[in-house]
Amino acid sequence: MSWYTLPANVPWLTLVLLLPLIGALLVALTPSVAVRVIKQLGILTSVITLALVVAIIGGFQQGVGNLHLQFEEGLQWIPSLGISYHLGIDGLSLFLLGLNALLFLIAIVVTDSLTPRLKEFILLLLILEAATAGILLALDLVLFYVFWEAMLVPLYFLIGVWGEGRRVYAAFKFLIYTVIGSFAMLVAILAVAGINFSQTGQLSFDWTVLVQHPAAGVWHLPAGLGSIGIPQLLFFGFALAFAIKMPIFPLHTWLPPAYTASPIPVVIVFAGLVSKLGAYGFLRFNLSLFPDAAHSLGGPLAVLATIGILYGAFMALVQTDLKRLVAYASMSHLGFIGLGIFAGNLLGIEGALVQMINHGVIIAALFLVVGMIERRAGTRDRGELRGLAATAPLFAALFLVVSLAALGLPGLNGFVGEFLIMLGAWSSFVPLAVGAGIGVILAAWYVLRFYQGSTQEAPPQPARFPELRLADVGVLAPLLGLMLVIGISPAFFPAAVDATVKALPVIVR
Amino acid sequence: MDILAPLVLLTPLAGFLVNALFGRLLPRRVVGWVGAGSIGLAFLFALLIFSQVLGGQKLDQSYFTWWQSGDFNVPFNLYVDALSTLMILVITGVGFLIHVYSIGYMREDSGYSRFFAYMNLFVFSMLLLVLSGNLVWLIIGWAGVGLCSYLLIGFWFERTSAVLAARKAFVMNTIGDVGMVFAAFLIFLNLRVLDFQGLFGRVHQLPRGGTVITAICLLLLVGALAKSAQLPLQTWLPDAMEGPTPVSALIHAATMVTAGVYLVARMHLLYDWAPTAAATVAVIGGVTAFYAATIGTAQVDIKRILAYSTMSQIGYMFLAVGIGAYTAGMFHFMTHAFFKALLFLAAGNVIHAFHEDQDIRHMGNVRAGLPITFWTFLIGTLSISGFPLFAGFFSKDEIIRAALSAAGSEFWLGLLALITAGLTAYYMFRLFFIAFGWEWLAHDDRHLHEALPVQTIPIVILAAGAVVGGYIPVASFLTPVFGRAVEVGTGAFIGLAALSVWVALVGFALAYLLHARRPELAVAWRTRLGPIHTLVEHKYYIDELYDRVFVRPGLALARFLNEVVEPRVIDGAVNAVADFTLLEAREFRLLQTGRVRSYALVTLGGAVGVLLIVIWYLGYLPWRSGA
Amino acid sequence: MPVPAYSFLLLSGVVFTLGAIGFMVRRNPLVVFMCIELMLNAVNLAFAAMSRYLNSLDGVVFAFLVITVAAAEVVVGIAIIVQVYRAGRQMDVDELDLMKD
Amino acid sequence: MVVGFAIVAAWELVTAVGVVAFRKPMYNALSLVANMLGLAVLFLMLNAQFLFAAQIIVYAGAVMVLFVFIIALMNPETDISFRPRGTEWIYGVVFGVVFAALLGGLLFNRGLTGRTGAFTPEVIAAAGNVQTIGIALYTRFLFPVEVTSVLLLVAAVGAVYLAMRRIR
Repeated sequence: MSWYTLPANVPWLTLVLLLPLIGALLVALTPSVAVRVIKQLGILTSVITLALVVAIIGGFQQGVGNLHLQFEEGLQWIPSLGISYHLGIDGLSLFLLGLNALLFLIAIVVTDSLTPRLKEFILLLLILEAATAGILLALDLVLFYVFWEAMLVPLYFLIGVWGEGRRVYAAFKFLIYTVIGSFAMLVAILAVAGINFSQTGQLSFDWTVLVQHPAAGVWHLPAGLGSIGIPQLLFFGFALAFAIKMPIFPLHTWLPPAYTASPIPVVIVFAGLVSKLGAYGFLRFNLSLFPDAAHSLGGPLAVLATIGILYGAFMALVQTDLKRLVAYASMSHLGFIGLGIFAGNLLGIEGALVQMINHGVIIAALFLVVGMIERRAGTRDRGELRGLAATAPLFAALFLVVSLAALGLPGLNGFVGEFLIMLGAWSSFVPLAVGAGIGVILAAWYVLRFYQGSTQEAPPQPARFPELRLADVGVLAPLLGLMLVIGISPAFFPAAVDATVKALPVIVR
Repeated sequence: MDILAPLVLLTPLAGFLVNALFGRLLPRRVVGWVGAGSIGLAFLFALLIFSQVLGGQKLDQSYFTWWQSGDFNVPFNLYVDALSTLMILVITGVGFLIHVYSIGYMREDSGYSRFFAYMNLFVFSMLLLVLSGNLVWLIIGWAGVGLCSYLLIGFWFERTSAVLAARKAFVMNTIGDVGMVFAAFLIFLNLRVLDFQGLFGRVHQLPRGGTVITAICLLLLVGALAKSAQLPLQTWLPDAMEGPTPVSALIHAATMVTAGVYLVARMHLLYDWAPTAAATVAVIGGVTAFYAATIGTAQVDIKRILAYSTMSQIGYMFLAVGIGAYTAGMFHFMTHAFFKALLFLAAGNVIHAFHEDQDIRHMGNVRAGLPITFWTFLIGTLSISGFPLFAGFFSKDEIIRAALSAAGSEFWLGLLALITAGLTAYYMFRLFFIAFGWEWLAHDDRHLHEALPVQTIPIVILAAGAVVGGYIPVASFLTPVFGRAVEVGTGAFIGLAALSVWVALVGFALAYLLHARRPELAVAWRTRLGPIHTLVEHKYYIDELYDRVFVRPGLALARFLNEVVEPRVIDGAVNAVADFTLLEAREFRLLQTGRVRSYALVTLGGAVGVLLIVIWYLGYLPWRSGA
Repeated sequence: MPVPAYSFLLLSGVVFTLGAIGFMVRRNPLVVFMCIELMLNAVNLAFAAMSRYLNSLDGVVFAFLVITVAAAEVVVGIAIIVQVYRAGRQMDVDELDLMKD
Repeated sequence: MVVGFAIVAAWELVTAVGVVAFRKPMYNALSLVANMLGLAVLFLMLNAQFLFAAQIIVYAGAVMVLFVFIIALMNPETDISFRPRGTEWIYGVVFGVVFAALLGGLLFNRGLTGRTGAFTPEVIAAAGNVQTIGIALYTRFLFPVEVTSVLLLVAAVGAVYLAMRRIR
């Protein structure tokens, strides 16, 4: 990275937050009948945001800055409580920010202009973009929490209003699950700051401060019921929020209904990005603030992650609804990310980081494909689709590449992450790596059932299945390009994140 | 050479890209010649490399970094020595002939450009596999080969059987890939290297015959078994005949199945260091050779018989590399490439002539209609059966000799190989007599036409290779890699050669007797052998076994999870919590009376509580003295 | 002899408690309102007393702000009561339970 | 001084009881007026002349006039029944007494302390009482004052709106 140096006196990260909001404001001021204008405004906003983010990624310098954080911005917010508006970016968040901007652009591009209440839809998407970007950028725990909760609101409405099927049920289930986790996290956040205050005399919610004083201590239960390490307890509080968001088995049951109910543009960012925020949270908070607890609790969580890999794979094997199928496939892939994180070593975490990007790219592409199938065939039932390669060869070819990336074919991006994750897992927990390997085999099985079931055999069904148009190819093209680039030459990735990951407390310990 | 090696790789890749991206816009002639020409060009580059390697050069050049983090440093590097040179020569040479043949064979297929794109990608992947200088890129090439076999087996994707066969091949190959990946993990975690140069330098740091090196070699073997269709991962290969015939030729002769042999040969330093694993390789090879040969005796589909013969011949190669006779194994790989490509391509002509009917019992009178095909197929049959002075004779003999001259358990494997040689002669001539028939079995009413010159010329070239390939001094060429092969005394040499010729003649005579001279005897024996014949004909029911043990329980487990565990157990627990909460909420709702006074009461109570806490902290409560 | 600070605070506490009790026992919303005013006044007294004895202006300023807020509250509260009265309902806080879940 | 305080304090207690105990709302209101006037006197004793003025003008003047007007306007009868419904009021009274007891305990222990400021009576006298308050209000407490003014505005608008509308 670091092909150039960006001017230092510009609040780049605040711009990333503000641009979508400005776009949202402009959309809000546009009359809702001006459908084209609204959509173009949305696209324009997200294109500019993407360009800005790409510029930031290009200007990111490996191994520079306090705690390897760059483009830091700090403003007092509630000084008496040690809460500040503190933004920054490092190897953990850098590429996720890029993924964020890219997926929102794609989501807005694929939004159908005939969507009812398009104005509110685009508006909420842009607000969601700002919130998710805020989650990635916030370095103050309270600020993070604010963004974390702010993300829920647009998402809830996007599913509940524009969804399909049991959309209110799905949105509500998602909301309840998430809020339960969030409360656990809020308590943990307050406790972290409080413990830090009692240890250092400095009241601060700033990540950069807290990360240097890991919480310690033991809480003796009354009546001689044993004792619990305080870091473990706090770790658990954060972990609950992030595990639900990821989700980690067995906290996943909100996921299939939520993904199935979401409209395609929403599910692209939902599955492609929001689930990764849970993984990001694990890295940013659990592994950084409680390195010891991460070592002692990483094992059980890694076991759950591996169960998730296999469970999701088995579930994906027998789904007939394509959206549900991809939802479980996503869960299986997220199990890999979890396994890499909880392996707690350099390669596992780097693998998890690159797999987070890969998963975003692959799942977004898979949902795009499902959306294309649904729009053209009018159904998502695997049993009602057959032989589409004969009527739409280009579609089948692109679908094939996406499928291959999803099953982790070496040479495409999925392999890079899975290889590193399993390598990391192997050096920590060998049986879990073997379990993940079985997951890879199952992935080949269910992905091929999915791909072959819909594109192969004869006679074609539905008989009329229009070929992709240039716009469809254009939407898929950046994702396919990323699959190839990351698959063949991923060296740029460690070159940017290596310093950050090496400095993670869980690795330093 | 550091430029030539990437060029060998890039020309097939360029051919793939041209045909994949623009193939539908280009005229067919251009597509075909781009496909074949790119491989031909790669062959020329391979020849240049060959000349330099003959001059004693080697290459280990890295071109770009794949991943670097800590001491995990994986570049993209190419590694060229005599072994990989032999491989790329065969891959591009035989591959080129198969491509040329395909120009004619596939001329009426609607997926013409797709076919050539896949074929070029196939060759590219295989070249990447053999040229790669580290395990990661070897695995990438390895998986690319698996992918292309999937694509080509399922080339006619309208056929359900082709789709299923392709999926089976891919999943089985993925099992192998995972084994390879795990082997790579063990290598990296114990030796901190993944490139061959470093690996070969450090392998002796591990204890000889220890758990680690044995595990590494066995895991690598899993990959090799899957790719080379050896027991117990062999079931995909016969089904792979669903692809077009040139694909079968490419898979069986030049690419894919030989990758396993290459892997063991490439890792020979590791296998030398892990005798148990090497012995496992040998046993699996010998048993698979015999197993496949027995199945070959009872099949009636011409391509399936050839497929089992491939499995059997690869078994020979595994046997060879397992007992340390690496040069013999690679020698047999080369001669096998000639005669197996020849056999498949000739079979393709026959199948075309009989209107895509692959049942040998429906064929006959080939000599009159397809003379070139007839004679070349005969050469191939003689060569694979190990008749003296044909290529197969020399290479197979070397393997059997190496096995028999070894002490211990290898001796029994040598005997098994000898019996297999007889079986090979039997089932190949059975195929030949039934399918290619003599005049007295002719179906006169059919008009058979010889294939186009573009198809026959490659076959003739291959036939030449199947005859003279045995005289190529592969052993001395490979000496820099494997060292000098063990010399066998001349007397033993002639004695063993006579023995194997005798065995082959027995097989031939049996085939002649049962299928040419007195076919009624064959029928009689088939009924007499009843259950055994059925067992062999159904491939020992291993497909069915796998279906019962893995596929169906897997799907059943998935359905059980989907229909019972997910909705009832997991979501059920969640919903139980939710229901309980709702129940509680209904009771708590009574507190919301809407009357101001009750709210005020709560507020007042809260104020009292706050005051209590303040006082408690200040220490003014009578039961707690001091602050 | 100056008056000790806690005597003001004690007075404030007693008045506040009287206001609170009044709030709890009366049913006429106007009287309930007056009780609230009583409590606010009691608090103001405490503010002013602490301000005096700590030589600080903060208490006085807060008391001033409380007076202002109380004025605003009374205005709105009485407007609501008038509305309820106009609607012909009984002047009884126990009857006003429309906010019940 | 102490005597004066004792008298005013007694006055305060009596009028406060009056606010709670009289049956007729008009008497309650008049008791409250008396209570507030007493409070104003207490403010004077505490050297808070500004508060004294504000108390008289805003509370005893404006607010109580409003109360009295409304009571006169609506002319509500004597409280229908002194005793409220339910049992909550009993707990309320108990809590109130406990509250007072705790507060008293706290005060007698002199548990409440604070940081002493710079505004001794002499300083205030030198600068002038109202001036000191004014400077504090418009410098250090500018933001709360502004917020309060917004609140007042909103309250005024709200009251007008409510008064205009008829409840259906």
